[in-house]
Formats: sequence, structure tokens, C-alpha cells
Amino acid sequence: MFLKDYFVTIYKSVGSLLKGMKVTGYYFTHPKEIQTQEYPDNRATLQMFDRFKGEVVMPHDENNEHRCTGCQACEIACPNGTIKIITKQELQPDGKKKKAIDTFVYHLELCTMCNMCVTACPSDAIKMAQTFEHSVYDKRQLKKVLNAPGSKLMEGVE
Amino acid sequence: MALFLTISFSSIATGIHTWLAGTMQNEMLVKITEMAIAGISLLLFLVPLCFFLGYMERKVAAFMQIRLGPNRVGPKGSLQIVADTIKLLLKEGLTPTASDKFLFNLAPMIVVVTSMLVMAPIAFAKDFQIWDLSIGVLYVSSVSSIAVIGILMAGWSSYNKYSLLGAMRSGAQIVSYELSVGLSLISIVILTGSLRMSDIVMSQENGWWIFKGHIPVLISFVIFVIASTAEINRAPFDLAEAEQELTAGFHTEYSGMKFAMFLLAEYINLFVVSAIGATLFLGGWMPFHIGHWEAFNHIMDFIPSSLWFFGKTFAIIFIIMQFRWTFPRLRVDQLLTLEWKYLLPISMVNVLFVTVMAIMGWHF
Amino acid sequence: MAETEKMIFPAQLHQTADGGIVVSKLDDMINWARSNSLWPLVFGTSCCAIEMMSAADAKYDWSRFGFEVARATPRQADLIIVAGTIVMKMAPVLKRLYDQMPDPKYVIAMGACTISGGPFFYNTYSVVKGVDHVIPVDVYIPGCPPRPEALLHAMITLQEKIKHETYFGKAKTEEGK
Amino acid sequence: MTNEEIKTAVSALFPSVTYDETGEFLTLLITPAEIRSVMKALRYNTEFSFDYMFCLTCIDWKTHFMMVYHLLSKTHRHNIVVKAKIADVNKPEIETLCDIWQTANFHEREVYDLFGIRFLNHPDLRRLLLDEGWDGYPLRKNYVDENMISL
Amino acid sequence: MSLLGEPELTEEGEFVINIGPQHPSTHGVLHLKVWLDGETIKKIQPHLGYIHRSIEKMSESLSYRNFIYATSRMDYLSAHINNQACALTVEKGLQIEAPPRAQAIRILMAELTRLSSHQLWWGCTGLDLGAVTPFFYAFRERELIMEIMEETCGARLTQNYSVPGGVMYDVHPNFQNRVKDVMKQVKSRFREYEEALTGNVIFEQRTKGVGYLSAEDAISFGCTGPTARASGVSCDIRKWFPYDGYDKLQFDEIIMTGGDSYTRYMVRMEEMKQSVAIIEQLIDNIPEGDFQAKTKMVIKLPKGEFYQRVETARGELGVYIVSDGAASPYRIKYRSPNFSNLSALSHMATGAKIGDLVAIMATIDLVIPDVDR
Repeated sequence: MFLKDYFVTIYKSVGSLLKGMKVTGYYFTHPKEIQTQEYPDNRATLQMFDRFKGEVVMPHDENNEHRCTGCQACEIACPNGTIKIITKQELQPDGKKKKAIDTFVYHLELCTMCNMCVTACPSDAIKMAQTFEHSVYDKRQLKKVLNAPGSKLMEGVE
Repeated sequence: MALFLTISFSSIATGIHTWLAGTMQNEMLVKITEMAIAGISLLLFLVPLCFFLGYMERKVAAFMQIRLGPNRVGPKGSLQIVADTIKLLLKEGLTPTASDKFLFNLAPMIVVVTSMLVMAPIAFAKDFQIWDLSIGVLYVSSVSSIAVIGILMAGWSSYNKYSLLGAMRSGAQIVSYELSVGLSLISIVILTGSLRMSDIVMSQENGWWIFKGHIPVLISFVIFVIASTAEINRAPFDLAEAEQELTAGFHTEYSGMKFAMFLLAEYINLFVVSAIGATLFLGGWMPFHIGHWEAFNHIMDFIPSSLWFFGKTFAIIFIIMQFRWTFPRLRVDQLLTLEWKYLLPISMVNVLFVTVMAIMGWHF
Repeated sequence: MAETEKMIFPAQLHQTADGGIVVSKLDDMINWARSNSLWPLVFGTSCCAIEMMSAADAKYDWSRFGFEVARATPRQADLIIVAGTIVMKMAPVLKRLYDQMPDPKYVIAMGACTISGGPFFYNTYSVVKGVDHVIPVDVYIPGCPPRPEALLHAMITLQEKIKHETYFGKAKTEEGK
Repeated sequence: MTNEEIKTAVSALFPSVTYDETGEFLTLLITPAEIRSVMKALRYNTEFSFDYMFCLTCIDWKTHFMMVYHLLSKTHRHNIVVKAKIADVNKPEIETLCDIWQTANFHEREVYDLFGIRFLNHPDLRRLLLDEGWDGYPLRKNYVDENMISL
Repeated sequence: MSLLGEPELTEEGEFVINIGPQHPSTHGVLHLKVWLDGETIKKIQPHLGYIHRSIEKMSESLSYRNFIYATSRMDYLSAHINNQACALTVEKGLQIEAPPRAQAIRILMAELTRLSSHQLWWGCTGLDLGAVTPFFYAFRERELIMEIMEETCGARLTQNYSVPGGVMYDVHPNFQNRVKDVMKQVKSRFREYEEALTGNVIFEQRTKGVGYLSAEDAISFGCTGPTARASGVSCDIRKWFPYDGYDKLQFDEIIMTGGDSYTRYMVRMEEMKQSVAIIEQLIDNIPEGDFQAKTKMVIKLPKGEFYQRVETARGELGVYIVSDGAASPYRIKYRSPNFSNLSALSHMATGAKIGDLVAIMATIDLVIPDVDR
């Protein structure tokens, strides 16, 4: 009885081990199953999903105009102070002064890509870009100014 | 190429000897020079071999793990190990302040040297053997067990608790599994009646032992593969370095070149045990012969003997690598249970069967 | 980048009268070896560690670059990928690990937490505001957590940096720094 | 057991306990002095058998500390909250419960670490999350840390 | 590497090793001080706090919309479920309910999260026990789920998808097809998982009878999730206190009574199948309608206390918000499943071997940032 158990144990154990080796052996002999995407070589074809949150950008049109009114809704919505908006008073043609953005500072090094600023923005001035290759040697390069130099508010955006 | 491989290596050796004896009068000097030539050529052979084994291991692992493995350094990633080696050699070699410096530095050398020593009696091809000593099998099993001293030294001298635990595990492991390896080697010795490697190879002229010896030799072979995997500390028996438990086990404190030596030793060991397994059970360089099918045997003879040897060796290496990438690691008590409760009793009974078989002449 | 990526072996073929000989500069050789054999330390504290594991998996497979030999002991590692928040209690341990690594050693700061404290920059009492307060950092990857491809990009960026070093550790050109 | 039944049963044992039913769970307000007797009754009396303490925490109300224990009975499937008010802000102390529920051990250490409440008779009352030498108790409302940057 | 590297022999001849804070098997930065007798563990003392990020203190100064994002970083493998818990707590305070569509999406995402978390756990269990290859098989399927996440939520790990009142945006148009495809693949792989690891004799020996936890101890230690369910304790919040419409779904609470590592392993394996079942029930029946209820720009909870529990991949997560009527919580406490599960570790591992400690930690499935918060 003892001997029978002994050999049954051995038989079952060897069987289970061979089963495991069958799995690895199957993949070894089936190179079609290889999942690897070769990253730096597939950059041309690598497409992020359109909702992928890579970084916050402020789209400018061909006249170098953006849609940011400087309302600071995004700055308030941001949970960890990633966005700093410095505003200035701009003289309108009719003589009134109006708030406008001077610099839209975006700290990529702090950003957690939570999308709260984009949902908070009333004028769709900012959106999430699908870029992800942000590696730098110097941390200071991660502090970005999103409004292009000389850009101004698009007509009709309040 | 094939012509080069088939020409007798013994004639080359004889040629060198005659030439040396002619130029140098002193017999001692000749011997020393010959030893140096043998050593250097062994090294020249081992380093590329280890590069290849390292590359092979990574590729085998990668394909089993449905990925590509190294493919960016050199053609198909073949220079990956070269880069790793150059980097390791140029890395700062740290010796911990609290360690026993002499033993700490000696340990990797002992490990490498013992694993290289075992290469001596291996027949790489027809008539190509560094030292065909009359007690080949005994030599192999005794010298290979010296490696454990190196590992114990490494673990003890590192002054690190993980290293110590790893070394102690390794000690228990190698000492136990030595028995099974020995017993499975004995079964072939019984069948052959000789400890000499060349005799063992020649005895398989009309068929390898694994076919001639029926089930008992097959069992010996399986036990040999399992036990030798354990003896060279490879997964699933890599308790001495058990990364998840002991970070890196006995070589936790080793860096740079000294660590590279452990890696080198690991691959040499892998090759050596596979080569011995191939020699004893699969006929070494002996081509695949079936009884008296002369025509078939002649065709097989056309394949160079070194290819036969390396083919068989790498088949065993592949199996051992597949073990590594398939199985979970054993626990230390289970490791000893496996040896003392399963492998050892089975191999003892098996030796009995082999002996009966040899006496009765039931093998082919 | 494209040019150096293609470099198979840092050797130059110089034509001489009787055929070609291979000449290679020692620095190039060393940097080639070092940059292609970056063994990372198994070091991850939080979310970014999962993306680091993803970079090792079959889809991204950093073993293509030879990075897959992740070492558990700092003695054998070349690179720390600081993946995750470093807090005050962990900072001395990280420093110690860094000190235990043999030279040359490199550091990648992965993720917003590591670069600057990220989500935990404001109103926290225990988070180190940037791992560069503790150990020198070579490459920063923003993101929370960065994609595995971003980590691979950072590794390639680090390789670029290494390729511009001299044996004694100084950058050869301006762009390497 | 419904909340009403628990109330009657607890009142029969401990007349001094007051109740608060504004929240999701029935809340028992007790004094730190009687915490062990109340908790032992809640844990071991078969009619209550609150065998599972799923939350233990503390609230700093500036004038006092409020220990909050959330209890659940796996057999009767009822929840209650027990609150003990610690009036002494300078030297807050309360008896430990870690022999009644083993989970209290770590939770009490955490509360000690972050609020500075001493748990009397706790077997291993050390800081759990912060360094041994940490100055102050960060979750207290009056905690000041000059390294902390406010948004 | 250990923090205190020097060999340390106490007077009784004990051998003390420090596992962690950085160690391959601790899944993060946990420091375990282990007293050994040979290979046998005599005593374990966990030291926490190496990733204590003061999320509770930080949340006290954030608004009710904003504090949620930090919880993704607590139990990052159940990031969506953490967000859901916080959103539900705020909804409880506001006395609103997410629209049915949002609830269904949340459940789908939660179960996908649970599935991906268990897959990662399966791979890491193999890795911890020395089998490297399962890790890659597990991640193959996990990556598919990550793609679903990315397509709809825009992030792989820390989605920040649940907001008070519903979800941030509607699911991607491609969502249903993709989920169905992935579920088909995931289901077909379960058999392979079993062949590769479950049935393996070495694996069985490593886990069977290791790290026993009785039902009484599990309750007393406050263990929840698969850790407690393997000891025969019914504790699935989805069944006990259903939220977001889990009561309308058909699924089983997996309860086994072995109490050892192998049972914990099996519970998780079965839970993966249950998650697939839930997803398949729901994927074709996502109700039409809004994906977000109307909430005010600045959320203010009424004065009071709100407690919400959900079932994460590791057990019961409780969010306890004390509000004084202001725009940010007065006190917030996360009752994390890992914290309680970890407290049982020393009880389970005493008397085991070092190798067992790894198996026990792997099958409790610790996520250390959730312990430390």
C-alpha cells in the first residue's frame, strides 16, 4: 500500500511537471505567439488611443491664437498645483481693460494626467496630447509655457 | 570545414609534441609548454562557449516567454553577452570592509577553476580529449564536488546574512545530490566495466546506453539530469541564490569581475554536466548507430564526431534550461526530501537492476 | 539617435594597403558595452513599479536592449530606476542602496512622484520633493505613471548619455550632458 | 438585531451610554473609562457578537479627540459605531482593545503614530508609519511642519 | 538588500535578518525583521511606513472632487475601485445616485480592474516562487485589459475615471466589442494558467498547508477579500452591502475553507472566472442614459459622517469621511484591506520556513502603498 502511494505520487508529479514543460515547449516552438512590439522601431506606426493622456497642451490655430481666457478654472480644478496662470490686464480697443493670460505655466513634472483641468475648462482651450516621450536630462525642461509667444485670444471666445 | 573536423585530433597533438620535443631538449619544459597550450586553448574555447550559452539562455527564455529577447546589440543580439562581459570587467569591484578579504577574493576563483578542471576528461570529438585518465568518471564526480567549498567560502566571507544562508543551503544541497549523481554514473560504469571516458564512449559503438540499457538506464539518465541540475545550483534548485528569498544568495556582495566569474562558472558547469550526461548516456561523440545496419551506420559516420558531441550536449542543456524557465523553486526541506526520499532510494534500487542486467547480459 | 542605434559594434574599418583592419577607440568600446548592458536594480515603491514590470513583459520586452537582467542586489546593478514615491523614511535607504552600487552607476527618475513629489508635492508632511534631493539623477521621465514605452525611451536616452562619456566619467560633448 | 433592539440591550447593561442615530450607523457614545467593559460585552455577548472590527480611527476636533470604532457582527449582520470622547488634549489616553480584536493592534499603533493617543496596556506601542524620532503627530489639526508646502 | 546588513546574533543564538525595505519578494517597500532558527521563522515584526505618503492629511485640504485622484495611488492595482469608493462616499453624502449607465460602466471597469489585478498577482506569485514564465503569460492578457482601460479612460493604471455623480466621460464606442474579444481570449487562457502553475507539483508543495489562517483569526485580524474567503469567512462586500447595482447581477462569492496559501490561490483563480462572468452579463446590457449625474461645481457635503465600503481586488476598502460642512473633508480615513491583511502576516508565518514567507506574502497579495497610504 505504501509502495503504491509512493509510485502514484511519483507518477502524478512527473505528469504535472511534464504538463508545465508542454506549455513552455509549445511557446518555444511557436514563434507566432510572440507578443513583442519593438518600440523604437515601430515609432512610425505606434498610435496612442485618442483619449490617451500624455500631457496638457494648448492648441493654437494658424493665426497663433488660442482659446484661453485666463479664467483660472483649470488652476482651481487641478488637485496638485500643476497649472499656474499669470494674467495681465489688456487694453481693449474700446478702452476697457480685460483680463488675459500672460503665461500659462504647466509643470509636467508634477502632472498626474487626471484630466480635471480639461473637464473644468469652459472654453476648450486645453486638451490632452497623446505624446509620451518626455524624457529629459534636466528637470527644469519639464516646466513648460503652454501659450506660444505672441499668441492672443481667439475672437469670440469668452 | 567538415574535413577539418573529421581529421584526427590526436595527430595534431602528436605533431605538436614531436615539434616541441624537437625544439626543446628538456622533457619537463615540454610538458609544461604542452600544459600551457592545453590550458590556453581550453580558455579560448570556454569564453566563446559561455558567451554562446548566455545568449542561448536568454533567447530560450525569451521564446518560452513569448517575447523576442536580446536583438539590438549586434546581429540578432548576439553581442549582448559580449557587452555584458566587458561592462562587468570594467565595473568597480567592491570588497566589503567587514568581509574576510582573502577568502572573499579566492572564492570565485575556486569556483571557476574547479568547474574548468572537470573539463579535462571530456571527449569533445573522436580522439580529442585533454586527459584520458583511467579513473575519468571518479575524477569528474570528485572534482565537481569541490565547487561547494568555493560557494561556502563566498557565503561565509561576505559577512552578509543572506550570503551565509545561501551558502549553507548550497552546502546541504550539493552534498546530498552528489550521491544521486554518483549512483547514476555508477550504473553506466557497471555496464561498461571501465571508468575511462574513452572506453565508455567506445562501448556505445553499437548503440547508446540509453537505448541499450532498457528502462534502468533511462531512469538513471532522468535521475542524472535532475540531480546534476541541482548540483550546479540551477533553477528549480537555485536555492543558494534564490532571488525572491535571499536577494542573490551567496553572491549577494559580489560585483564586477568577481561576479562575472560566478556567472562564467555557472555556464561552464552547465556545459560540463551536460557533456558528461551526453558522454555517458548518449554516446559522447559516437554517431547514432543501430546494431548491424552497416549502411545506416556509415551514413551516420559522415557527420563529424564533434557535431554529434555538441548536438547531444546542447540537447541536454536545452532541457536543463527549460527546467529553469518552467518550474517554481523548491523549498529547502522539499529539496532534501526529493533527494533522500525519492532520488536516492530509486537510484539505489536502480543500480541493483543495472547490476543484474549487466551480469545476465540482458542489455544489447 | 538613429545613427548610434545602428552601430552594431564600436569598431571602425580602416583601409590599409593589405586589406582592412579593425580599429576601435577604447572609450567607444567601453561606452558601447556599458550602454548596452544596463542591469537595473529591482527597485520599485509604488505604481510606477507596475509599469516597470510591464516594460519587462512580453509586449514591451526591455530584454531586447539587454536590460532584463534585473538584479536584486545593488552590488551587481548598474542602474536604479526609482519607480515610485520616495518618502522621508525611505530616503536614507535609497541613498544607502545607491552607495552600495559599484561605479559607474546611473539613476532614472520615473514618474511624477520621483521627479518632484508629483501628486504629493503639496500639503504632505512625509514625501521627499524630488529624488534628486537624495541621489543624483541622470534621466527624468514625467508621467503618472509613464507608459512602458516612455520608460524604454528614457533608457535609450540614458544610453545616449552614456555614449558621450569618457572613461573617467566626464561627458565628451555638450550634448551628452 | 435592529438598532432599537441593540439600544435596549446595551442600555440594560450600561445605562450611561448615549446614542446618536443621525448617521448611517447606530452610534454609541461612551466615556473612555468604560470602553473595555462595553467593548467586551459587545464582542462576547452572544446577542451582539460584534466579532469584526472593520475600522478604528480617531478624529481631532481641536477641543477633544474622538475615538471611533466601527463594528460588524458576522453572525447577526448588524453594524454599530462606538465613539469614545477623550477630553484631555494634552495627554490623551485610552485603554487598548487589541486583546479583544487582534486587528486593533496595528490600528491603534497607527492612531498613536498619527494622533499621539496613548493606548494603555498596548503590548507594542511604537510608531508604525513614521520614524521613531518624528516630531509631533501629523494628523492633529494643530500640527505644523515647516517643510510642508501648502497649495 | 537589507537595511541593517551586519550579521546580528542575539544572546539566545537567534539569527535576525531584515527582509526589506527593498527586497524582491516584498512587493514594494515593506521591512520585515525576521528572527530565524536555521531556516525556520521564530518571529516576524513588520515595519511599515516606507511609502507613507500622508494621503489622509493631504485629502483634508483638497476639495471633494480633487481628493479622489490620490486614492488611485493607494492600491494602484485596484485604482478604479478606489476611485469608485470615494465617488460613492461623496454621492452618499450628497444623497444622489449615479445614473444606471454610470453604475454599469463602473461595475464593468471595476471587474476589469479586479481581473487585471488578479492576473498580475498570478504572474507575481509564480515569480515569487521562482517560476518566471507565468509572469509573461499573465501580462499578455493583462495588457489587453490595459488597452481597454486606455481606450476608454485614457490611462493604463491610474485612470481617475469615477467622479462624484458618475464617470468622467462615456465609454469609447469601441468598448463593447473590445471587451467581448478580450473576454473570449482571457477565458481561453485559464486552462493554460492551470497547466503552467496550478497543477505543478512543486507549486502545490510550496503552498499547500503553508501559512494557515483560521476563520476566527481571519475575522479577528480584520482580514478581508480572498485572504479571508480562503479561510471560510464570507466577506464579499458586493454580496453583503451591494453598491452600484451589484445586487442585480448573478455571481458567486467564492468561499473555500482550506485557510492555507494554496486555498488563497485557488480563491483568486476562481474569482477571475467570476469577474469574467459579471462582465459578460453586463457588457450587452449597459443601460442607455446619462453617464454622470448633475452635481454642483463646488461640492459641499452636509455636516456628518459617511462611511462607504467596496470590495477591491484585495478586500474591503472603507472610506470614512467626516464632514464639517466645508468644501473639503474634515477628516478622511481609508480603511485599507492590505493594512489588516498584513497584520495577520506575522501570525501566519511564524513557524514557517523563509521560502514559505515568500509564498504567504505572495498569496496575501500585498500592495504596500495601500498599507501605508
